[in-house]
Amino acid sequence: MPEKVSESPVQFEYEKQKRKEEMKQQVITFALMIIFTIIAFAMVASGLDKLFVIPILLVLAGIQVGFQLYYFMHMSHKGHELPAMMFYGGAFAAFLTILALAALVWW
Amino acid sequence: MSEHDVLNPGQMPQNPEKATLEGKNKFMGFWFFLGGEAVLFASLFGTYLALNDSTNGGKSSEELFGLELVFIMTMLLLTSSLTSVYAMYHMKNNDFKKMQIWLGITVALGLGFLGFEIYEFYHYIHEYEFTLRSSAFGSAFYTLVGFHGGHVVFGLLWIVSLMIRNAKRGLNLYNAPKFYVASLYWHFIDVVWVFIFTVVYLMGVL
Amino acid sequence: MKEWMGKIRTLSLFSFLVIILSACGKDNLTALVPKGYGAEESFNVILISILVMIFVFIVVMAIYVYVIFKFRQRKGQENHIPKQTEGNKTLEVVWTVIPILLLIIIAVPTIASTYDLADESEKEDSINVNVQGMQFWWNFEYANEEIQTSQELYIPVNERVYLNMLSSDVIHSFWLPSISGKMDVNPDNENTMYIEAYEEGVYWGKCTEFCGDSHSLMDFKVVVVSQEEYDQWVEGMKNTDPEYTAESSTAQEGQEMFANSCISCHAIDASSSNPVVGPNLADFGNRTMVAGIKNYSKEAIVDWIMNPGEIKPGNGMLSAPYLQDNSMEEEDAEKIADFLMELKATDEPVDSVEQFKKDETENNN
Amino acid sequence: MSTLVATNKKSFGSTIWDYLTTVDHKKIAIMYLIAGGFFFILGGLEALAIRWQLVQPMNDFVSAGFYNELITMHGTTMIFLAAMPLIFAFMNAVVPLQIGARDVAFPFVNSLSFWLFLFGGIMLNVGWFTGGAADAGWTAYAPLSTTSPGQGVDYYVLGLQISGAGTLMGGINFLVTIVNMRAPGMTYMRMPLFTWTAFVASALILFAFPALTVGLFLMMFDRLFGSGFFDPSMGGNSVIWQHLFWIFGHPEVYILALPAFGIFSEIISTFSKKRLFGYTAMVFATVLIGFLGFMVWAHHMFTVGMGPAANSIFAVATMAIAVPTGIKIFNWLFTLWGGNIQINTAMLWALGFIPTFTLGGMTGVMVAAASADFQYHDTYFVVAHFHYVIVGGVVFALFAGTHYWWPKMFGTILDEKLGKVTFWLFFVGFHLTFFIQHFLGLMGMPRRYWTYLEGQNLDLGNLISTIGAFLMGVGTIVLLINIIKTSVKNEKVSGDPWDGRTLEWAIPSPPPFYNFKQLPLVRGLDPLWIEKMEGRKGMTPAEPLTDIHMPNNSFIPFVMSLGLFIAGFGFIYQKQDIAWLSLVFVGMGITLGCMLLRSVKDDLGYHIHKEDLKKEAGE
Ligand code: HEA
Ligand code: HEA
Ligand code: HEC
Ligand code: CUA
Ligand SMILES: [Cu+2]
Repeated sequence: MPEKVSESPVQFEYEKQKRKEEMKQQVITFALMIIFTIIAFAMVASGLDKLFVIPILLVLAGIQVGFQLYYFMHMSHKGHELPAMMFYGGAFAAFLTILALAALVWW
Repeated sequence: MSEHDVLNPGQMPQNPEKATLEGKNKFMGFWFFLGGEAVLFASLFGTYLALNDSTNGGKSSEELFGLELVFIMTMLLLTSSLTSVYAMYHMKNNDFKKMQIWLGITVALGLGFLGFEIYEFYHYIHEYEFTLRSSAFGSAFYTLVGFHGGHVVFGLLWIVSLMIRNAKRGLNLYNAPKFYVASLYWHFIDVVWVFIFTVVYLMGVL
Repeated sequence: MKEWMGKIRTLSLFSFLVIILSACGKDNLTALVPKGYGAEESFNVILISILVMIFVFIVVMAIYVYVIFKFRQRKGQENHIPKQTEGNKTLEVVWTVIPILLLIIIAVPTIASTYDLADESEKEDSINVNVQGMQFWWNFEYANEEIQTSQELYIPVNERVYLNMLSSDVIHSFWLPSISGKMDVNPDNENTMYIEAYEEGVYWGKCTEFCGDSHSLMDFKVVVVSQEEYDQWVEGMKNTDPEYTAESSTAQEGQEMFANSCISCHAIDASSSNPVVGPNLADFGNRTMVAGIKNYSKEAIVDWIMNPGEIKPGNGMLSAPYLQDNSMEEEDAEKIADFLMELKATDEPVDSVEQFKKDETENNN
Repeated sequence: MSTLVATNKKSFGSTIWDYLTTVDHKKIAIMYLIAGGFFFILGGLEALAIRWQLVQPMNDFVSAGFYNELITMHGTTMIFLAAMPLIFAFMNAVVPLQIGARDVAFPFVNSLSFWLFLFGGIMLNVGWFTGGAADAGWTAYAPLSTTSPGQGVDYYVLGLQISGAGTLMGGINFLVTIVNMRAPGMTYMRMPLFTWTAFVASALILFAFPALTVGLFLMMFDRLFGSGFFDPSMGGNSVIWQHLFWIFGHPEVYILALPAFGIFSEIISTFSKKRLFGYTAMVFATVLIGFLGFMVWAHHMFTVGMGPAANSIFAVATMAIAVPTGIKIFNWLFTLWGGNIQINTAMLWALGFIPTFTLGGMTGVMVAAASADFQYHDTYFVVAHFHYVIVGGVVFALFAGTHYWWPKMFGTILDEKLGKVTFWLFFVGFHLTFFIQHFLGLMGMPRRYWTYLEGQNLDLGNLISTIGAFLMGVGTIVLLINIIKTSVKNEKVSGDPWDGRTLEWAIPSPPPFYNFKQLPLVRGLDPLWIEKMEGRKGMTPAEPLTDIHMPNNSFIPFVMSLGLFIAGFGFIYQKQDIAWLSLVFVGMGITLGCMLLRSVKDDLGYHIHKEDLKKEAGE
């Protein structure tokens, strides 16, 4: 996995530009996350039905985490295949654990 | 080129955090570590979910939690996630000063979060006499949220010590991975918080 | 399902196996000679899986023995380099598919019997017993009869009896190998299982969840009696009297001491309103054993009273005041024993108990 | 420090210092081997005491309380302090060599892992001297464990926490090593099977240990700080502990078993002089076992009362593991098929393993049948099952690996005759001990019984079992004699005494501290074998001779672990006297201070210069 080195200042500038574009995207992501959070809090505050709200809350949380992982933590970038695999491995074990403890303990 | 030299823009690799073998190892190892951390927090979440009704006649989540504080805390931590993205953005642009500034903001936001959390715990303990020993619910609440708080403390100490240590010598290929990894850690703390405010607080007051 | 399982069992191979296996183990203790519904269900699954395993083992060993003899290095061949095979698709499919089929053979009856053994549809109309496990003894409360007994559970033959089990300290587990499998007795959740015995007799029960020093000695018995005897016994238990006065003179003296030293923990009537601190002694005169592990005799009772810690380390009786201040003399204990042996719900012990006591004394001499 | 001082004779003190500060994976391997071996003997002696107590009914060799400490410490010691570290010994010794690397990815962390394990192990055993070791079983089920008096269980909790942290770091280290440090041409599908199994086992460590970490934290809070996770009177639930423990505990047994399978794969292939049959399927099966291993933990809890649906699901998921394991068994058999089988000690262990493990696996599937497990559970049947797989699988593999890699680690070869004596004594003793236990279990003998009543037809079986255990003991003593004899004789062997196939045999025994002067070019599975078949002596280098970058030694890992060790005592005794809390601050201060030091002090390592390498080679 040889890393590309920016040989010339020109190329460095080019990459800098690219990163700038990406940074804009990050800010949009952030804005969305804030919005999701507000929606979540608002839904709870509005006193809607539990069974209706909880799934939505969980989905919103899931999306937010996806944003964090893929944009903020750059999991969408190249060279993250193994990290992604390992992280999902962890998430898989995590899911089973939560399921078991939440569902089986008081059965 | 020695790893110790401060880099000028022309020499900056595209991904300085992964430019050396040590950096690559650190990067990979840290991601794996986060996979393990996911299981760690899952175990805590699972325990919390199993026990969140076990108030043993004491205070329940509906009676305790207020959403305003949590909302502010959430905003602080979410924003600090963005500011640390900015820090890494400037790291890649080889702009050490700006990186330090953004990291500084991140730390400030993190401290704010922490302050609110301490206030919250203090409040529960003194106003409601709700402690680790009140009930199984109390145990589970303080352990889960406290574990997260502990991560915040550790993350802050880590970032601050990196900032101080490298303040004079600037960015190089030896410390770039360290900064990068610390920022990953910070994001992960935010990931966990997303679940905490959703599962513990929002679902707790429903 | 039981029918075809029954057929399989009659296969000669199995009968042979059963004979060999039943040669091992003590009657009414071994799981290899099932005498109740649950044990039989489990045993069927055990037999099916053993059959599959024997098949697997034969296949593996056949190949194993063949290759070791055939391909062992011979003198002068040290440098021979065999063909480097990479693999074989067909073979690999074969040893993936066949085990899957074999597992299905095991899995289907497993699931069926797992569900069957958790069946609670008859619970309402059956005898319900609330089982309480404690370090290191058992209390049984008959939910509908408002009586309780300790260490020895009486049930009628061929009847389903539902056990609702809860622990008052650590986790225990209720195991009755010859009649039924086991179920944990948890402190936080009530577990329900049922037992059904096919033959009258006294069955050994064991605690199988590690629960402290005397975990190995937390035995109990299940006394399986005819319906008639059961009804008599229940009637007798209901009529046990808290005000009972002893008959013989030594027993009367014993009763006095009992009232001083023991009554705080032990009740002498079977009413379920008595608190559960120590075993209920209402039917103690008809017990098969003392404290669940000692052959029933006066000496054993005296031994127990004098030094329960020697017999069951760490048991709950050790906090009895008379043991703390060493105020009990052997003669006193003998008198108490006389009294205790008078406590009976029915004049005669049920047949099973009588038989059991005879067997055990013979056994141990 | 840039010259090659390694060959100079050193004083005893400096050797000790060298080991205390080393970050060299080969030296760490030796330390794991010694420490793990020590704990194996300790655990074995505990086993012998257990067996001696059970030699006859109503025996009173030990008291009930002491017996409970014995079984708890036997199980804990054997699993965490003997089997795991010994596996780590071989992973350290071999994995970097097999992938053609100069060290692991994080040499510093590697040494930290070791010292954490060792201090944790010592902590666990301190209980013996302070009024009683842990006595709630190696599974430490609450509330028995949370209410157990004395400090034994506290030592268990903190000892496991400390050594567990070491294990977790070790797991990550090997993952990264295998991902990032492979020599040119060493693709994933060319990695030797031992490396593959180490990889999957490390992934299991990564995902399984955190559950234990959390469980131990909760138990620590319950015992030492008054929380109520497992306390029903506070609304807690004791079953949570069981889930957390087994979410960790079941993968744990595959963490042990998979590398054992790896060791056998290497040995069987080498001594049949054949390439591993069905390599791809073997890799696939390894991964599948690891994956399935996470979905079956509740098979330890069939009698807990989870209900028939959960029981059935977990039963079927558990049985599924028989399929990939069977694939392995048959692939080993067909590696032997058509081979030129050389039966030496290492191979003897491998051949002993196949039927033994098959039996253990078969009883595994039998206990996986939930409704049948109502009978087996917590009886000697289960004890027999897991000793068949753990001793017959893992311990056999450790013995095999010891004979197989001893030359690589120490440059000498263990005596074949004594080796065979060890095998036969141990093998026969093993089956005597544990085969009969299947029947004992079904005949009504529950496990963790410190004694059993007279007249229950259990006497003969227990007697036989005890005799077998002592045969195993004698076998182990013969191995120790063998090791001493071999070390005293100190006859050096070549780098490739077995006509090996993998990279570790391409370099001298023991390897120089930088392993490979030039990284080798890997051209396929069994790279050394390929080169040999094409008439070459060794590997073709993939790079010109250049300076080699090496990490510096460091004393920090030792001090860091010591800090946690000290803090452990503070945690335990603060419950009695709050003044002890100061030890927590001292200990944690030391550890965190070390971390800070490590973080701010650059450690760039050093270079071995090209010229020195040439000089050493006598050019
Ligand atoms: C190295 C350790 C190891 C290994 C590899 C295994 C392997 C397996 N184990 Fe075991 N187990 C333990 C260590 C191990 N176990 C321990 C320590 C305990 C007790 C813990 C305690 O309570 O203290 C335990 C307990 C335990 C239980 C709980 C029992 C109880 O407490 O009631 C169960 C239940 O399902 C189980 C099942 C299995 C199964 C199905 C396998 C399978 O992986 C086995 C697969 C292998 C084969 C099946 C053989 C080869 C296959 C073929 C030749 C193909 C054809 C085969 C068939 C079609 C059947 N084990
Ligand atoms: C890796 C794991 C491992 C290993 C290798 C062993 C090895 C052995 N085990 Fe153990 N065992 C467990 C893991 C293991 N065990 C676990 C997890 C439990 C459950 C604990 C619990 O219930 O909580 C258990 C429980 C257990 C029991 C059940 C106790 C009970 O339930 O009451 C028994 C009983 O027979 C037993 C016996 C043995 C024997 C005879 C060996 C033998 O193979 C040991 C052979 C080794 C020796 C005999 C070494 C002898 C060395 C010498 C003699 C050297 C002499 C010294 C000098 C020269 C200095 N073990
Ligand atoms: C502190 C409470 C306590 C006191 C006081 C006490 N016991 Fe007990 N006793 C127990 C407990 C608890 C057990 C059950 C022990 C076990 O099996 O683990 C028991 C068991 C027994 C048994 C065996 C019961 C059986 O079912 O086989 C007998 C007999 C007995 N006690 C007699 C006495 C006598 C006689 C006295 C007074 C001299 C006495 N006990 C005082 C608590 C007490
Ligand atoms: Cu009760 Cu074991
Ligand atoms: Cu398991």
